[in-house]
Amino acid sequence: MNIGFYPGCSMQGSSPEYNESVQAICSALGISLIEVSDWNCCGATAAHNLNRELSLALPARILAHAAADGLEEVLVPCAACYNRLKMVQHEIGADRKLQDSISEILDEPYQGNARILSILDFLERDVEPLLAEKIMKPLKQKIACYYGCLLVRPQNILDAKRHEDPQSMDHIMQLLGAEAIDWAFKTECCGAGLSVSKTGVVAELSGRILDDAAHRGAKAIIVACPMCHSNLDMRRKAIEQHRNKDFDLPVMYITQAIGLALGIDPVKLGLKRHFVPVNLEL
Amino acid sequence: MNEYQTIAAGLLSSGTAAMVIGYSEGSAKRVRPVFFTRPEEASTLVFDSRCVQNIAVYLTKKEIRTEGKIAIIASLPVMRSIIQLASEHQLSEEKIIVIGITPSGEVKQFNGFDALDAYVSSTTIEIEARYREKIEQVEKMTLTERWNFWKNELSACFKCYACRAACPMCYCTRCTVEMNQPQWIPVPSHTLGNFEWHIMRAMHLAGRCVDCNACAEACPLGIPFNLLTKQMILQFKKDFGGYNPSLKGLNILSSYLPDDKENFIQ
Amino acid sequence: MENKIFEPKIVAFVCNWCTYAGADLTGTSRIKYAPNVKIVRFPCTGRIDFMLLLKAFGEGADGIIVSGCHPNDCHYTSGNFHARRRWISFRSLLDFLGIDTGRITFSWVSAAEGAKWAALVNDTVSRIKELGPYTDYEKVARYYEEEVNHE
Amino acid sequence: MARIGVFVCHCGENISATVECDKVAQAAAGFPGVVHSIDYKYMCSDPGQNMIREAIREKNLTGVVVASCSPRMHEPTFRQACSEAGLNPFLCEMANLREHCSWVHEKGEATTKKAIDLVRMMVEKVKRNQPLYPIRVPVTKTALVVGGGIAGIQAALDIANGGNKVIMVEREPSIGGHMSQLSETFPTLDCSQCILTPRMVEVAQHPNITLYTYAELIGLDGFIGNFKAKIRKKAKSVDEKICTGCALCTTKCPQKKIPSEFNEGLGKRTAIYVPFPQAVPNKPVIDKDHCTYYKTGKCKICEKVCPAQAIRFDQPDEIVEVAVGAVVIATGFTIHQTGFFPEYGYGRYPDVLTGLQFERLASASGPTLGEIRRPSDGKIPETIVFISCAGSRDPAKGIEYCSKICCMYIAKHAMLYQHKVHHGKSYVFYMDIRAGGKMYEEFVRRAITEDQVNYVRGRVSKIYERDGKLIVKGVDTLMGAEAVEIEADMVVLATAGIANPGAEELAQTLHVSYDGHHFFSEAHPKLRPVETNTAGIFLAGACQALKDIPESVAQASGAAGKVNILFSKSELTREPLIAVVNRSAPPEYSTCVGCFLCQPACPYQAIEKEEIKDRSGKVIKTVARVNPGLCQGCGTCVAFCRSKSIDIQGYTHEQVLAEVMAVLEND
Repeated sequence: MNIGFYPGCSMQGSSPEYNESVQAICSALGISLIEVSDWNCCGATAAHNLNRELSLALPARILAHAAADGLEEVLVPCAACYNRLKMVQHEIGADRKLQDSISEILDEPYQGNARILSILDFLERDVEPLLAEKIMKPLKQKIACYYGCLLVRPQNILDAKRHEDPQSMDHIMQLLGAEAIDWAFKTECCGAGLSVSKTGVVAELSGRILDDAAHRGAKAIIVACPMCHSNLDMRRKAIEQHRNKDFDLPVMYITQAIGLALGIDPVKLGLKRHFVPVNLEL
Repeated sequence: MNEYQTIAAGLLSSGTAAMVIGYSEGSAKRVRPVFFTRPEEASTLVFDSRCVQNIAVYLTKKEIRTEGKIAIIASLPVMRSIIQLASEHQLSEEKIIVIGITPSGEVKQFNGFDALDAYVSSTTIEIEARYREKIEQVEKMTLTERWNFWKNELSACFKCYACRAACPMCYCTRCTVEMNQPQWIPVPSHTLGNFEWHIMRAMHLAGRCVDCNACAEACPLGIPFNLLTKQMILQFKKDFGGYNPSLKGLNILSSYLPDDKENFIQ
Repeated sequence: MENKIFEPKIVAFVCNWCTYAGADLTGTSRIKYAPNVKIVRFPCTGRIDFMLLLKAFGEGADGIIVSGCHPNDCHYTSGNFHARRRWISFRSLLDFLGIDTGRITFSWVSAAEGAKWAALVNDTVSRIKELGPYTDYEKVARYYEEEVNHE
Repeated sequence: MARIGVFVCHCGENISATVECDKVAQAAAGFPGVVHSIDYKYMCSDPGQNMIREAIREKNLTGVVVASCSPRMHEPTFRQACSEAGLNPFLCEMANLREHCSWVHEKGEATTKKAIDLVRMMVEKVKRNQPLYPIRVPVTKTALVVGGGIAGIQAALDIANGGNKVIMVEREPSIGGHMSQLSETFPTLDCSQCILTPRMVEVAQHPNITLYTYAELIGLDGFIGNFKAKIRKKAKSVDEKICTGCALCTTKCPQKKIPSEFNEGLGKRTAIYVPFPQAVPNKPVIDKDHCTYYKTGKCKICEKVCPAQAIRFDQPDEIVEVAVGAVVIATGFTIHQTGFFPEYGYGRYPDVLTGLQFERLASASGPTLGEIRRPSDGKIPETIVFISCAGSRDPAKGIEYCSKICCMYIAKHAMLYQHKVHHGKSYVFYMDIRAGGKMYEEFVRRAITEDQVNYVRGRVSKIYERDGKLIVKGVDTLMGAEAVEIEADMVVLATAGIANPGAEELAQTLHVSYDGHHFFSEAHPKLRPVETNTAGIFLAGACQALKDIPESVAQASGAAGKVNILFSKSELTREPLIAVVNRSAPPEYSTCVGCFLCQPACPYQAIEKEEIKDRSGKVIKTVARVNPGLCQGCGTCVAFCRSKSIDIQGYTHEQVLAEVMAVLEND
């Protein structure tokens, strides 16, 4: 089966290391991804607050292109892009009138039936079964899996399992040899919505997450969302100042963690790009 | 004498049967039903593709009842009719001998219903391709086109009830069209009443019609109302897995499954 | 009279135990709905003869509602299951004859679903309003005569 | 000729506010066959009924139409009135102008017109009504009580003390139900078991009561007065007649780690067990799913130690069939477990408990002998949080309703905690405090003022565990929507009360209706709260809706009263609204041709074959006949009969067709 791939802006702008690690593990495991042709912005940041039509049309165009490319599934690693695409598919899919007006805007019939895969859907289904044989360097660390909000909410639309206490990353990390701690901040808000405008709020909210993870003995935080990553990693100084406390707690994408366990060169996984250096004993 | 003639003659001469019902040559190169009690008449029996009238219809007629057994020359639709009638408690096993002639021309004598039931169950009712095409043609029409098609066809009906008389399943002693308290179906043959009659007839044959086509053959105006029962047979195959006349099975409309599927009930 | 708004005539065939009681609950709850629908009470959907639907159309009904207990909830255990089979086959027969089954609403409304009853009636009324008066079927009583007169 | 009287009711203003009743009466006066038509403020009042009686006598009416409320409301009233005036009650029909017209439409021409149409419809129907006479059926004076909780116990004792026989079926090895699990009861704080156990013993010893524990109702056929119930008595693997109840076996059973249902998983039991010390009957059963012998084929220790040699490993399940005249359903309720709540940890924190678990902790017979201790480490909690409406009144959780009992038991729990842990701090998070009931509000006030329970009005958004404490994050809406965070040692969730698993199936077995939450439906929410829509089947207790002990007991006594009324006569009259296969003169005898395709369509096996014989005894014709004792009047056969040889009294072909015609007439 051909798995489509929608990178979105973060994978190319703020979080190239996420993209690098996705590509690295896919090529190591022999999974090929086909990029959606002529893709555009998903509208996650501004559009969906300001212009409903635009907010629906942008993801609809992406889905239409995926359909035109013959892709039945599209992997969307960025949690915000994933959330927008799923929401739009849900909103338009249930409403014939909306389908017509969107088709008019797109100037082509709305075709939005591609299955949208989050990074966790993808890893759970396509990567997990391959891992056991390929692990070269088990990650023998206590880690905290942090899911954030965009991968689980709204749970009825995303069909998230155990939305208050998701398990998919925990399972994968355990497979990699790590000990995933049971903690209470897996889906708490990191403050990403106010990441630019009110950094003080981010420092407080992200700070609580770091604090609880550190308190429970985690040696790293594993994430699957570029927003979570930038808040916990890039805003670390601000958080530490705000809480008047230092955290020795690197933040890694789940794909980077998998890459490390597969023995891929940390540079190729973009691990040198982080603000908080990743110096795990491997 | 050929095989079925010999069997018929034998049954009469041995006294096993008191009467034989079959077909013989009629006027204008047509066949007609024949009822005889003397063995020597067996040689007048014919059976060929012209024998489309369903002579099972006579088995429930009071006038035909005899003291002894009746042997009947039965095509596959006639055999199906006999099983369907038997499942509706209209025929008794001790009274009937079936001289069946299969579609391939094989002559099979059935002395009991169980054997006949087994044979009938081994066949399935298939709608002929020419009718399937016609049904598809009607189905492809728009609703209005369909309505106009049937309006034109059914407006011709003048309620001679030949269709009813030809059908072995229409054995009720008082048909609902003859009911006048209340008057379900208007007496005059205007199109509305004709619709009601043919809809009712189709519904009453639901799960019972053996697709012998005798009704349509009997219609002096050639109205294609047989498409209604044929379409229903096709539809039942889709909706309920179809049916076959049988002594064991239940009628489609007097039975149900808790998880019958539909997509229109809100 | 021509400029009068079309108010469809709708007959509802409902069972006594679920939908009739559900419609009672609509009343007790004072939920408003369109007055076009008149209810004929039956003991059970199993009792509803398909001929009655034909008679209703023949007599000038623009729409019909048939409603009873949800599957498994029949007061008589299985009357509604029998009715369901009857409607599945009857509906496809009508459709094959070119009779608009869109004018018949089939539904399950329980004794607890007063609001659903109101919504069902309103939906049916507005759908039938869109379809317009149903004269085709009623008119065929005179069709042959008209044909003759025409010639 | 028909002489019909029409009586249009205003129902105070219930009808007349939107329907012009005088116009309806005037219009009806013009209907063919109507000889008398009036409107009046309250037809159901004595003067109203008198008008009907007088009109019947004076105008020699052959039929009556009362245009008022739903026939489900007052049909018996008006039929009775007609009967008193000498008119067969089945010649009276009702047009539903209130529920189906005045209450659901705005005032206007269309509404009055609809009312007129509804009256015309019933006039045309009643013209075709035939006088009918009630069917008499015998009554089996034994009641079946399903469920042995406090509601079932009360119902059984009341019926039995009324002199009638009772068969009680209980699913568990002992009767007692949830009440036997409770520590103390509100608002008196008397000990639950102390008041319950004497009743349990009375049930066991009552000469009129047969008790089947560890048994389930698996089938019910028949009708009021004449049911046949099929009961599966699950094999107890113990011969009850021999067992002395010494319980030696339960002390020797090697399987000792089975979570005790009675203790809500907080204690353990053995595989051969008595659920609790005061159980009735106080004899053990073997739980086959956990027994070593049933699982591995080896062990039989209980058999070896039993001094009475009462163990029977080969005992089979037994199916008993009993004839009963009435059924009381008292199957109770259950509650959501803590695992239902994602935001409260999916049940993974051992010190987050349900209300019932807390009852067991507080109970002197419980796993901690009445001391409030944490299941995780056995420590006495210094801070405890109670959360009401856990799931209840929360459409997002699929439960819109109020569970009704929680406000009170939470106040009780908090009080019990304060009485046992004097220095402890207790908090209650609530949405509203619903304390309607005798001494209930006073009880809650006592908790707040005397026992210093901290009531916080707000919801809890999350509970998580940190360093052995449960962090409860909520909001105090009375303190400016301030976020509140409490470090608790124990949290008790007043989880929503829900219908028992299997309630839906049971309802289908019993042919009673149930609501969207699988609680059984009463026949009328106000006026027939203990009856179901199926005659002869009654409801008691929380299986109908959540209720507390006094309400359950009251309803149970109500149901028992209904049963005893039913049993007060040896014969019962039933409405003759049943199917009939026509009969006519010879030589036809009936238009029925005897195809018997109606037989499988009948849900009650009421269609029989009748052989019509000549004088010499020779069968001329076999036709269908409806057994009037079995027919329930659904009419499925009527719609199915091709020759329309079956008709149903009260809903005949003529009647319903006339209704349809009338409703569509002259527009």
